[in-house]
Amino acid sequence: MAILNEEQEMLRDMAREWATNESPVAAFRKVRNEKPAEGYSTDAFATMAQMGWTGIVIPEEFGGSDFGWMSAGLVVEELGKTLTASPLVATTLAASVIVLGGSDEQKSMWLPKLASGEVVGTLAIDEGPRHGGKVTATVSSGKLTGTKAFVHEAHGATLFVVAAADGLYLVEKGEGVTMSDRKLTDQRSHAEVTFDGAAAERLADGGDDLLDKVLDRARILTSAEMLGMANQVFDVTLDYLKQRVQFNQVLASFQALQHRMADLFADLAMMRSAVESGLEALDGGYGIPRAACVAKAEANRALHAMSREGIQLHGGIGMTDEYDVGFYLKRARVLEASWGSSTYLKDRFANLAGY
Amino acid sequence: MAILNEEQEMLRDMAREWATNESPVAAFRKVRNEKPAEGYSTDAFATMAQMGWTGIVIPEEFGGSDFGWMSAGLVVEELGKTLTASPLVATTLAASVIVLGGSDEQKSMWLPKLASGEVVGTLAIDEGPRHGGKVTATVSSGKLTGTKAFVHEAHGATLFVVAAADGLYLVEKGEGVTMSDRKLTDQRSHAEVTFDGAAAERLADGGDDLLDKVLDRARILTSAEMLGMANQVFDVTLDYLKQRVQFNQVLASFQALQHRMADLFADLAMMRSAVESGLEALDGGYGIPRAACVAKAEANRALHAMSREGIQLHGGIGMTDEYDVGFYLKRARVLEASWGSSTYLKDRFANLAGY
Amino acid sequence: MATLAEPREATSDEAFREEVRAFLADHFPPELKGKGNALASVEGPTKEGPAEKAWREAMGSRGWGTPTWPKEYGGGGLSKAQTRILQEEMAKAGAWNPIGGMGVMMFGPTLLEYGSEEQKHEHIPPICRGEIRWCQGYSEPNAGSDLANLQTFAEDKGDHYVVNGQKTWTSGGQWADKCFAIVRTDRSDKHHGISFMLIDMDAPGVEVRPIQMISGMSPFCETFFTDVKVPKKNLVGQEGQGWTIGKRLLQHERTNISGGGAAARMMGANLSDLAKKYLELGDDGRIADAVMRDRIADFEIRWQAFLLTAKRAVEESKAAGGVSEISSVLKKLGTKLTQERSELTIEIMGLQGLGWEGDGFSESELGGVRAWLFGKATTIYGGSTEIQNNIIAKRVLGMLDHQ
Amino acid sequence: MATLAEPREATSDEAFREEVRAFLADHFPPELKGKGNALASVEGPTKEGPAEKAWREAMGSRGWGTPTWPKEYGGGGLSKAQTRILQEEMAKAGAWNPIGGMGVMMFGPTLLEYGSEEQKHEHIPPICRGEIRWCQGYSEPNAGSDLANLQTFAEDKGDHYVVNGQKTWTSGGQWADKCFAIVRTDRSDKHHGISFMLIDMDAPGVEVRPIQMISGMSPFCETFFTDVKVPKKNLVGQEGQGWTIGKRLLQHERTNISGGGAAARMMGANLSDLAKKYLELGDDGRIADAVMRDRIADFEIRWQAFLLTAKRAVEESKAAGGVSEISSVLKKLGTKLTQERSELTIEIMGLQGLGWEGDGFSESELGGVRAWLFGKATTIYGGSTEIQNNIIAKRVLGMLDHQ
Repeated sequence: MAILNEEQEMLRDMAREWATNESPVAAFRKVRNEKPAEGYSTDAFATMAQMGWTGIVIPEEFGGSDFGWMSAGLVVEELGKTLTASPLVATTLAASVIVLGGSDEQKSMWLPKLASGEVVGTLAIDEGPRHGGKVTATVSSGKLTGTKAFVHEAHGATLFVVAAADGLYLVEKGEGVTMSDRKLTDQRSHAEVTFDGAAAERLADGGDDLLDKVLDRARILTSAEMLGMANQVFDVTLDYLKQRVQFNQVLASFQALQHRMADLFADLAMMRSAVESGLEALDGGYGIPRAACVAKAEANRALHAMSREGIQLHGGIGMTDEYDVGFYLKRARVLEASWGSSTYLKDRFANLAGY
Repeated sequence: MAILNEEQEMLRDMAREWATNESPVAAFRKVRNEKPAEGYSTDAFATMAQMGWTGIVIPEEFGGSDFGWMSAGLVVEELGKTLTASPLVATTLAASVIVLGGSDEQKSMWLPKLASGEVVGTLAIDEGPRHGGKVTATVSSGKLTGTKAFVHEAHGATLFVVAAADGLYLVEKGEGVTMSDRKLTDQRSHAEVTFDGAAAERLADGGDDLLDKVLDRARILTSAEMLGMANQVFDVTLDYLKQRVQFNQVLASFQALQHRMADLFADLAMMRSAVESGLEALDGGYGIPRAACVAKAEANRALHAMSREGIQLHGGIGMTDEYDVGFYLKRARVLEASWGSSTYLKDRFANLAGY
Repeated sequence: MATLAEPREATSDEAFREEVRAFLADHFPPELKGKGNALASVEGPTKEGPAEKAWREAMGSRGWGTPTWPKEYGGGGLSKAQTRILQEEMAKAGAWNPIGGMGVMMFGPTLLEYGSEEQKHEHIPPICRGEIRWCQGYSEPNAGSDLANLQTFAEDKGDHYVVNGQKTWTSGGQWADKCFAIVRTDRSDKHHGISFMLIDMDAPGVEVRPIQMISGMSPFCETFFTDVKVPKKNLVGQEGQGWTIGKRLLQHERTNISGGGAAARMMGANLSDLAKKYLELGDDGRIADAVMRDRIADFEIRWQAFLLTAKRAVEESKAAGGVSEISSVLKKLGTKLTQERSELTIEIMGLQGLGWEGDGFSESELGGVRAWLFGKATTIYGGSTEIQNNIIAKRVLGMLDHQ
Repeated sequence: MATLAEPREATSDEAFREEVRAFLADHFPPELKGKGNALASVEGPTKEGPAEKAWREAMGSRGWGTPTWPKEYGGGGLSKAQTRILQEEMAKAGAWNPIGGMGVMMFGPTLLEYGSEEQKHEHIPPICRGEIRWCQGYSEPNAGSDLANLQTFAEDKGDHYVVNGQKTWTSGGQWADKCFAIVRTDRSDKHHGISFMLIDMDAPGVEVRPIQMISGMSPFCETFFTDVKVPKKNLVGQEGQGWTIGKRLLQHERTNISGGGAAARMMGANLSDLAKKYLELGDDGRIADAVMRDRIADFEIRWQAFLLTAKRAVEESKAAGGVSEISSVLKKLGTKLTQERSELTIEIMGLQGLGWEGDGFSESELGGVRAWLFGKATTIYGGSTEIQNNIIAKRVLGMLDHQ
């Protein structure tokens, strides 16, 4: 655990308390079963916005708290533990693009609404099922045309940050924007979004590498969610092993399982270091691209192993829908594939390191 | 274990008995310490030749027994168990090239001498430290020029099968052939061999893919040696775990170690299937290229893991020169790198399978 | 690999081959070509149309769905060579075996070995004709991997038992006609107090509740027995012999789960073909992503080695007689590799490989996700991988626990 | 990674920085630039030339080889900030610390915590000056990972003990002046019967026999004690406290072995640089073998995550006070990764990376092979990985053994 300041500790404790009491996995299960149009509980999200979580990376002058990325990561990690369905990550990323690349007007226009939760934003970047393909969407005379695949939290979003061949654009939900559900195994909101001459405004002030900067942030913040998930599966599994009796002994007393848990514990230690270092890099403003690769690659690795072992160590009951552990497995694979598979990230890391 | 015929069973039992009684690891240790010029005990090799092992893949008309590759593999496997230092693999491979690609005169000239052990042959193919690089040696007017890296059993060989850009050639030790020691960690015979206008005779009857055919044989027969080694390390390690007491219990009773041994046992089962299937493919004459990739890739994988775990499970004493287990680790890495690393073999397998 | 795929022509028995061809021409409905459903035994009740029914009856009446079983109990009575011919000709015709399920894979072979003459005559023929579905009553809430801990009790009432207790993970329990179960007949002896008996699923007091799985399917049930009467003729073997018989049956189960059998059929398209469909190819037709290509080759090589191991196990057990203890190795390896394959598939397809329902996904993509999730169970049921490791270490390698 | 490599300038203490610069200019012989030998403690006795000797004495007289140790015992008495400045300036000048070995890494910190005033005044100053080599007398033939089983016995003879027994894996025993050992003083209590004492290696009755290792080196010894007299003043702490003191020392050892310390220095050239030297490069300067490139990146990402974990452990243990139990995690990870790196190196270099001696191999190639082999010990000594796993499972995770 990184050394936190008082403000950060308070924020984390608040998030932990809220997630535990108000948004346990049962809340996600309810969302899954009741299928609200947005893919999440709007009441819950409104509460999150009231607590200020939607404004953590937004400057104070635009209605945010500017607590920084470590703070955002702490909240996202806690919500990851209980699989809270919300567009917090998506809208935080959308806000960060405007912070980085928006004009003064764009900032004044959108950031206060994103900070207050009035507007929900999301990224619409990839055009295929694997991250990192070509961007072919085009803009002419302020009209954007193109199709974006598997847009996270598309159903609740009213503002899309869209990658076109010549840069990033803001597009509001409305005319020229249609979507088609893409229901994935994690049962969260995903859709293919088609822009057919939709009104688009360029984010011109972020430099040529604005897209890269946004993706680094997406990788790091996503890895924070994965960190929460992995730790939760570990804790739940450890508890289960300590309770479940087989051959007249608690499972936790079997050495083969002890050593596997020790391996996973070590994996999780590396994952935490990598993710926290990514968040620190964002706040410090140095070494971000490589830190983002390390954070997401380690998150992919550790959560992959942990979500698989979580099922295996729970045995048969872990395979039932009644138990929560399967939800983590399903969400894990969706996040692993988002913003860069491990292979993609290793390639990028090697490029950055010059080999 | 493949289903063997009576002849094969006798051969294997004979090899096992001889290796155990006449050529235990202590014999290799002696060779290592006394450093004979050839890199092996010529007396021991003479005995092996007398027992007919040098002629197993040579037709009867040329003085061999023509027992086939499965039989050759059985002997090599047994000798691998005790790390017997000998040029049996090298000379068998050299003989097989002549069987496949030699003219009638070349066969009559060399095969009887190779079968009797009078001549020791070896392959001189690669020109760099990693298998699969370019072959640049050239022949003009029957004189071969080029340098071959890390030639196995070079010190005892009097006949070299040399790859040149336009095919394979036979070169006798003598004028124009010089060598420079390349002492590797396995303490067996390896040398860089330089051919400087050495008299060379082309092996013209084997077809354009003669080199590929030879390399497939090299991969499969080498994997048989590795099979013997891996099984021996497994057996020795299992025995050790059953004896060694820690915390008042034999190590074999610790579940974490039990499960690791079960994993290794399964690895070894796959390795055996792959290696035996390679030998069967050679005898059957079908599907050889892919079978060779599978055999060597599985041998690389399983022996790599087994040789590492052998040391770890022996604990401190496994690290001492006095114990044999370290010898297997050293030889393992040399064989893994010979005739194709796993990465090379996977690439080849994918090429053969058309993807 | 040629050593596996190369068809070997039988040199004799051409007459039998002709017979098979004629039979297939007469009875196999061409519209059923390639439509065999390997998942039928777990996915749900067989939905038979008239063509399927006719085909099942034709095969059943010959006993060719269980080709090597004795003719006197309704099996085919074929030799190994004839069975191979039958399979070859069926493959050529695109025909599939309509007779399957746990009766064929597990219960039948066990009953043939341990059952009385009466029992064999009563139960084997309907299995051979594919008329009766069996389910397995083994696991209990506190006796999963640790079967010897089972609590379901059968009280001796003279000419019958009265069974009380709860089973779980009853595969296809909601569609089964009968259940082969291990139950406790003596509480004083953990292993020798267990008996193997056959219970009608429609007997009064049997209640079945499907369990929803993470894959969204409900192939298993909880099964409750409340004062269920089981006639004594339904005891297989002797009282107290249930542990021995039950373990024997598990060896058959293991061999089937390992992947040499059902798993291989469930795997669908070849992994490299799938990759060529979903990934970019270079000008030379190779998969452009060299790292993914390497991982696919890595998998395919190990899968090859596994299939060779399964083949070797069959040959060796034939030589040694009966199912060998290598079944634990096969189960462990086959399930692990099948799971790896599913994970690789998802990685190859990206988010397209994680579709749950609705638009934008093909049937095979949606099926792949379910198979991936369902496959996580294969290392748990039929004796978990941990249990197989214990068996290998203790029984095969002689590594004994703390004394 | 910037978070690790970014030098942070101290904003104060410029005067101290000047002092260091002046000292280095005056005392560090330029011909020794970059010649520090991290393997000295295991490879053999320090072969000191006059320049090395002068440099050691200069550092030793300031106490800067042990910069944070108290000044009254000969340490540098520097603050953390000053220590960082010292290290920065030494790095700039290519200077290295000539004072090291087990006295600095393990014994010194332990004695500073548990020793009496007399003991500290006697033993710490020669360590600070690099005059005395210490070795570790812990393992015995039947007490390796299971240290509590040790048999070497110290009999109380009033003002001294008489020690009999055998130690093994005594690192550098053949070159050491003194040995810190755990010995049994009471046979009736496994853990509380152990004491921690200091033994002169030239005392009568001490015999040392080097053990040849698979790497060809002999950095360890068997050490035999036959009626060796040890004065009572050489008992550290109380009789029976040896287990506590000895375990504390192991925490220091673990932190050092884990790779955050010595291992990182032993690793030599950056792995990707090595690969660029030995492997073919594409026109774009990238490693042409995409699979190997992927594996190198895979390793480097994990190594990065490990270094970040080591850094985090330091910060957290600072916050919590003292060495934390995460030392087991670091030891386990660091040694594993260092071994993986060696294996990758060999694969990158092919047979050129497996040279044993003689022509055709550079010194660094030959050194790499020895380091690969020697490195196999790191998961065994200092508490094997298996022992670390036990510690993590039981002490950190609370997974208790069968009760």
